[in-house]
Amino acid sequence: MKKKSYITLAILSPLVLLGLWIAVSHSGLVRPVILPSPQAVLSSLASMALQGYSGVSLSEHVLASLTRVGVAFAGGSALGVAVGLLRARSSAADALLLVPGEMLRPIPPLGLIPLFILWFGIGETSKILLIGLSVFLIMMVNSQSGARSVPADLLRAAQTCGASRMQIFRHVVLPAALPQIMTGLRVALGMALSILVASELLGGDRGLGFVVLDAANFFRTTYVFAGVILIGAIGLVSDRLIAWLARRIVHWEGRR
Amino acid sequence: MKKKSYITLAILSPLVLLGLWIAVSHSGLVRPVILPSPQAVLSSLASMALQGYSGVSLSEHVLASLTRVGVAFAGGSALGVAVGLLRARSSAADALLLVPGEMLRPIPPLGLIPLFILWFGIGETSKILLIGLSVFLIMMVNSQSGARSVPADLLRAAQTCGASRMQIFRHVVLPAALPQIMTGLRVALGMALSILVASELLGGDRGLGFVVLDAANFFRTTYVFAGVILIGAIGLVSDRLIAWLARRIVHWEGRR
Amino acid sequence: MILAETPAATSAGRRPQRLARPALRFDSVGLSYDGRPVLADISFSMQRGELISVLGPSGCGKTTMLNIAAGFLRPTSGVALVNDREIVGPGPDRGVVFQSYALFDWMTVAQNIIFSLTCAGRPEAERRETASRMAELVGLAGFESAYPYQLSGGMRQRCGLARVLAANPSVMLMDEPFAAVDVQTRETLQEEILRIRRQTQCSVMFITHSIDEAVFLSDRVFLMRKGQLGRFDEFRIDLPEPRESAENRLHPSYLAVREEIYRAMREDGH
Amino acid sequence: MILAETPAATSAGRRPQRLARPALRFDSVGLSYDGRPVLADISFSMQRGELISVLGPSGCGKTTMLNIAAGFLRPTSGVALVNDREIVGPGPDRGVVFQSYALFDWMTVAQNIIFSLTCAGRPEAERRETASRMAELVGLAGFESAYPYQLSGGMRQRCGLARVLAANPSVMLMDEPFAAVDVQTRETLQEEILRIRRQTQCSVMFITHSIDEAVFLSDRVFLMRKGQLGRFDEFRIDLPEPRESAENRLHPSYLAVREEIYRAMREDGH
Amino acid sequence: AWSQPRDLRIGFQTAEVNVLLSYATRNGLFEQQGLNVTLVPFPAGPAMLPALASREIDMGWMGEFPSVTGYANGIELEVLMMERLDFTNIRLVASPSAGATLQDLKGKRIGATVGSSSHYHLLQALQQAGLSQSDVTVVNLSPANMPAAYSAGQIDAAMTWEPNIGAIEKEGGKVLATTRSLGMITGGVWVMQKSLAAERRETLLAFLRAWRQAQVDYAADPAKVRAAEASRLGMSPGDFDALVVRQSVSHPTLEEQLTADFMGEPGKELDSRLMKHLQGIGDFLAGQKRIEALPSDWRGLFNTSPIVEVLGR
Ligand SMILES: Nc1ncnc2c1ncn2[C@@H]1O[C@H](COP(=O)(O)OP(=O)(O)OP(=O)(O)O)[C@@H](O)[C@H]1O
Ligand SMILES: Nc1ncnc2c1ncn2[C@@H]1O[C@H](COP(=O)(O)OP(=O)(O)OP(=O)(O)O)[C@@H](O)[C@H]1O
Ligand SMILES: NCCS(=O)(=O)O
Ligand SMILES: [Mg+2]
Ligand SMILES: [Mg+2]
Repeated sequence: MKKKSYITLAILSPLVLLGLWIAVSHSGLVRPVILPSPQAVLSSLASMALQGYSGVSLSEHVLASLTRVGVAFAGGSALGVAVGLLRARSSAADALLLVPGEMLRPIPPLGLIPLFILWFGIGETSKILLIGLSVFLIMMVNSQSGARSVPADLLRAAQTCGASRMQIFRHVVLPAALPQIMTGLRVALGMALSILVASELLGGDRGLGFVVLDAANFFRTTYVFAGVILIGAIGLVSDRLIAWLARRIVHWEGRR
Repeated sequence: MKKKSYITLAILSPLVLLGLWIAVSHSGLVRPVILPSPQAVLSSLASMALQGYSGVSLSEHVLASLTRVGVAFAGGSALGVAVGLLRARSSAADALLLVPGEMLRPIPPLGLIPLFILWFGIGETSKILLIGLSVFLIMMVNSQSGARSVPADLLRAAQTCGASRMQIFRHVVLPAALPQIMTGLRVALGMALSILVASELLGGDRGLGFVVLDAANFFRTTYVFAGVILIGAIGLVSDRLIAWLARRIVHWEGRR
Repeated sequence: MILAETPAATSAGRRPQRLARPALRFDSVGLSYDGRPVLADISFSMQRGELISVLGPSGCGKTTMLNIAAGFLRPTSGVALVNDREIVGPGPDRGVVFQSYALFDWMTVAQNIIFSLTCAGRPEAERRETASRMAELVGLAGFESAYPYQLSGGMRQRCGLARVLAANPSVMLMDEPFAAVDVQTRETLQEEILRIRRQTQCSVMFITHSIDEAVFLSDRVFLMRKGQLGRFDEFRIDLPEPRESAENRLHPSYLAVREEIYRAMREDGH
Repeated sequence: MILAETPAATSAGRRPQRLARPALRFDSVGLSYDGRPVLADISFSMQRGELISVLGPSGCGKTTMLNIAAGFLRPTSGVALVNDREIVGPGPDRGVVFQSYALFDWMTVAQNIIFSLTCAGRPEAERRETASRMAELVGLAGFESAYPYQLSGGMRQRCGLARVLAANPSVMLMDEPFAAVDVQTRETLQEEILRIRRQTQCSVMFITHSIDEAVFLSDRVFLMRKGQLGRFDEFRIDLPEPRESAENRLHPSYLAVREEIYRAMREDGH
Repeated sequence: AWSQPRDLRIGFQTAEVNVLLSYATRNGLFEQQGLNVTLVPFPAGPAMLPALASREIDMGWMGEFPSVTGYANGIELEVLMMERLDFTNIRLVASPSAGATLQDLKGKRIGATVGSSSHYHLLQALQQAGLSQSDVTVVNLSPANMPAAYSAGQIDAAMTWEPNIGAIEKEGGKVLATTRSLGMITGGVWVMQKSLAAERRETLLAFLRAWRQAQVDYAADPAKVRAAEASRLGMSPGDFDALVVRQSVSHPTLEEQLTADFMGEPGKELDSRLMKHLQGIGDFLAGQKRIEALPSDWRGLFNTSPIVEVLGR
């Protein structure tokens, strides 16, 4: 399929969904409280863009969320990759981290919120740690699996070239794990954004998560939709960015 | 490292953490409201095991949660793998699903709860769909990336053997994507369990998520811990099960 | 020694021809990787039942040419045809022995060998029979249930060969199929290929670095040259039937062509 | 033709010896994969500066033996030593040319070649100089910045060879290093290896399927047999220095040993 | 962690009606007292307890029900005052098809926020109607999720407070019970860290002075004071006035706090009506096994000394 028709289809598909949404909400089959019309959502979006929400401008909300997610994502993934690769190559490290790591993963962010409030307060620290923890855990699993798939011969080749443990990490294990790491980054980014709302349960008066929660509290469904769509759009753009980077960085993938 | 010393370390590490926990909570440095002692948590766990929680036996809580997660996990991952592989091999399918798929991923389960209530009610359907959706989205990304890493020569070999599109899926793309699919399953299972609590915000009076939420509402920190530890333990056991299966199924990984 | 000729000039093959149309035909084929040309203006045709070997220095474009015939690469210019239809992609009419083996790591040796039969939905009994016959043929008897990563390099290569022989396609494209195989096995398999070719009238394009192998096997040998974008010299070989008889290896005409090719190569070296 | 001998019996090599201790020694080495024995009771030693070729049918255990010498596999019984120290793992004292090439897909040809220099923290200038010298040597000049997946099979193999030559280890273990390379290049590289061996007094264990190659290169040839768990016959070769001179290929003693090995192989075939 | 001495972190509920708080913040009453106030939002009272326990907020506004939960669980908190008294703010609203009396609720699905005042109200209502908890299905929802659940027909009735209960009525729900009809009392209390009164008394007194000013302003010009909260809720003044009327709300003065109807005279707190009410909640919680044990000493729950000091008594 040509690039052009790919893009056409990719643009067409959300437009069709939008059309469906318009049709359904105008048919009168569904009450607006259940499914507000796209126009209503759009006008809430516009009003947010022009007048802000709850006294804070839209750009500030977006910026607050992006900062949180950005810091948590960067920190969480750097640490996750390091620990995951370490676990893959050192069975002592793997054994030590096995039970704490794997028990931590299924623990619900919502269940952690009270604890995070208790331990880290309700400021930025708590929010960033909550998001960062999820990112960390996902990246740990993905990097570890990625590192496990390194062909044995490549490790052997590196050893006969006199590579130290660190050099093997840096030059062999890390690049070989990159395809799975990039996948992990995409999953983790979606996760980070989706935990944003939960994290903004941890107090604060700005951020897209705050907007969604606050609007939900007042049953302002159009604003909930608007906030959710904004989060989705940020996700889409950043996902494409990572996917594009992945294709450039992991240029050798599938080329054999 | 020998298997035996691996197991020793793996058992030792949580014991050390437990020891630390006991030490900290006995040192008086941290107030019990912030970090209850392990003994207190254990006694809550015991009381749940013996008398149940909120009139429902512990086994019923566990069973309710396991059923939800089990159904959602099975359904979500089957669909996610199918769609992910399809997207990897058909650029038309990929283009169509790109925007809706990638916009859906970052959307917070918490933001979806009001909509799920409106659309699917507060019964099992809603809960299972909420968990299943997350599983589906993670599996879609992982399978798609996994399928993208199939060496070109293998696809070519299959085509010259006269394999149909479906046969290529079944015999080449799926197995080649299995390492990343298995990683995805591990991440998705953690995710499914961690969304359990959010899903049980959708009403209901049983399930471990319900226990955690209810206990948090009455500030019964020891029960929150007990519930969270149970979820973590379920996660640990099922993760090890998947990892063990993965090693048996993907026996060829890293063998070259 | 004749320079690459037009398809028409080649069409009078040595072997009795069943069909006038060639099994494989390249018509002014050119190919570039990211703008860097590797092949330019390549034309030839291969008759049904013919076996052509391609010799040439490493990196001169042999695999690239075979990939075009297999339908893995589309020519940047010109056209490639199989049985007079333009090649638009891979198909079961053309079996390929890959230079990289391209075995399915998740299938046993037997499953790899009979993959084309599985795809065609052949009955279990036939598949089992073919698997053991082919494993026997390539010397993998006893390894039917081993996985590729449990095989030595040469065993892997023979597994890839057996997979193509089992599919029994009308055109076989073999990329250095015996590179990792010992002399003894190699000779046996060479004879096997000639026997199969005689029985099934399949056409074979065979890439090798061994002049002996090329001369023993082929009706024609293409000798590619370094940095000539795939231009090749052509050598015809006429040896008595049955071609697979070991005596042919000492036949004067065998020795003469071998010498001729060897000299042409040397010449090229300077 | 002598059966596998004790280390002591081998110690009187043809080449003047600098050190009494052998570069590589196997002492009753045995190896099983999942309980299936592949090698049993293998003993030999290789002197410093010696070049030993290993011939044998596909699947007889050549790569396995080399993997033990490289430290990739631990023997199930017996002991393998390099410079009189037990081999417990891979090390930069032993360079390996892999049958599977084992190139790093994410590094350019130049980066692959100089990987050992990068690891040793050699200065940029030296790395650059080595990269282009080695690329030139193996015929990859102009491809320094290509990635492995942009190379032909033979080019990949030569890249793997260059990586080991650049590391300049005291023991080189080469697993069919010229299998995918054309005759011309092959001969050049054979001569190159002999030259390097003379200059650096490195020891080489060389696996090949070509009797000619084995005889031209080696001080001794080990001929493994099918189903004998790695037992081998040994052939000594004495050819005038400089070994790399092309005339040796026509030397009577070369032709004699070649014939002898060929006959031993045939014998084995029946 | 204390920051500047005049910093004050106040927890409030987003899905509640905070007339005086919104007015005081938006009109600079706290600044006038030299305070630097940070408002920290929470969906309902129970979620505020961890923040109090970890001293992440200095004080918070919540229903009296979760304040007892917190005190009984050993959080070092004190009730500063009963900020608000409302008799019809919390209402049980059912869809017309679900029936007209409490008894009709048998077998129905009722939304409530577990751990909050509405949960307590619901259980009391069932008891009065002669129903047991197992006769109905209690659906735990945050107030904000209730109108959605009701609209979608997922619950037959809801017990919660303004503004969400009003939204359900707008969807056609009919009132079956209120605080008043159940013969209960409820409202909002200001709870605070014990250390606030003990260690940062000036800050606390400044807060009380600002609060007093807000009460005075409200009596003088209700429309002006209400404007701030109406705008936070995105409601017109008219709609908001109607909402306040539906609440039947009053804001006891600081003087009234020191009467037996509220916190009691200093020294006689244990005999006050509010204390008895809270102890009743404690008994209820213990009976429901929601707390392990009753507080051994209720005296620590009230601290009337700051009000005494502000009033200059
Ligand atoms: N990882 C493995 N697991 C199990 N069996 C193996 C493994 N690797 C090799 N073998 C078996 O060991 C035997 C010897 O293999 P090896 O690779 O040493 O042969 P070789 O002499 O190098 O052959 P070739 O010339 O084909 O490369 C073969 O029978 C092979 O099936
Ligand atoms: N995927 C690719 N991208 C870019 N260049 C490529 C690619 N594949 C091959 N080439 C280049 O094309 C040329 C011919 O490669 P090809 O594989 O056809 O050689 P070959 O004749 O088969 O060599 P060999 O005998 O070593 O297998 C080489 O110079 C190689 O670098
Ligand atoms: N309206 C009071 C709400 S709560 O503090 O009891 O949750
Ligand atoms: Mg090639
Ligand atoms: Mg081998």
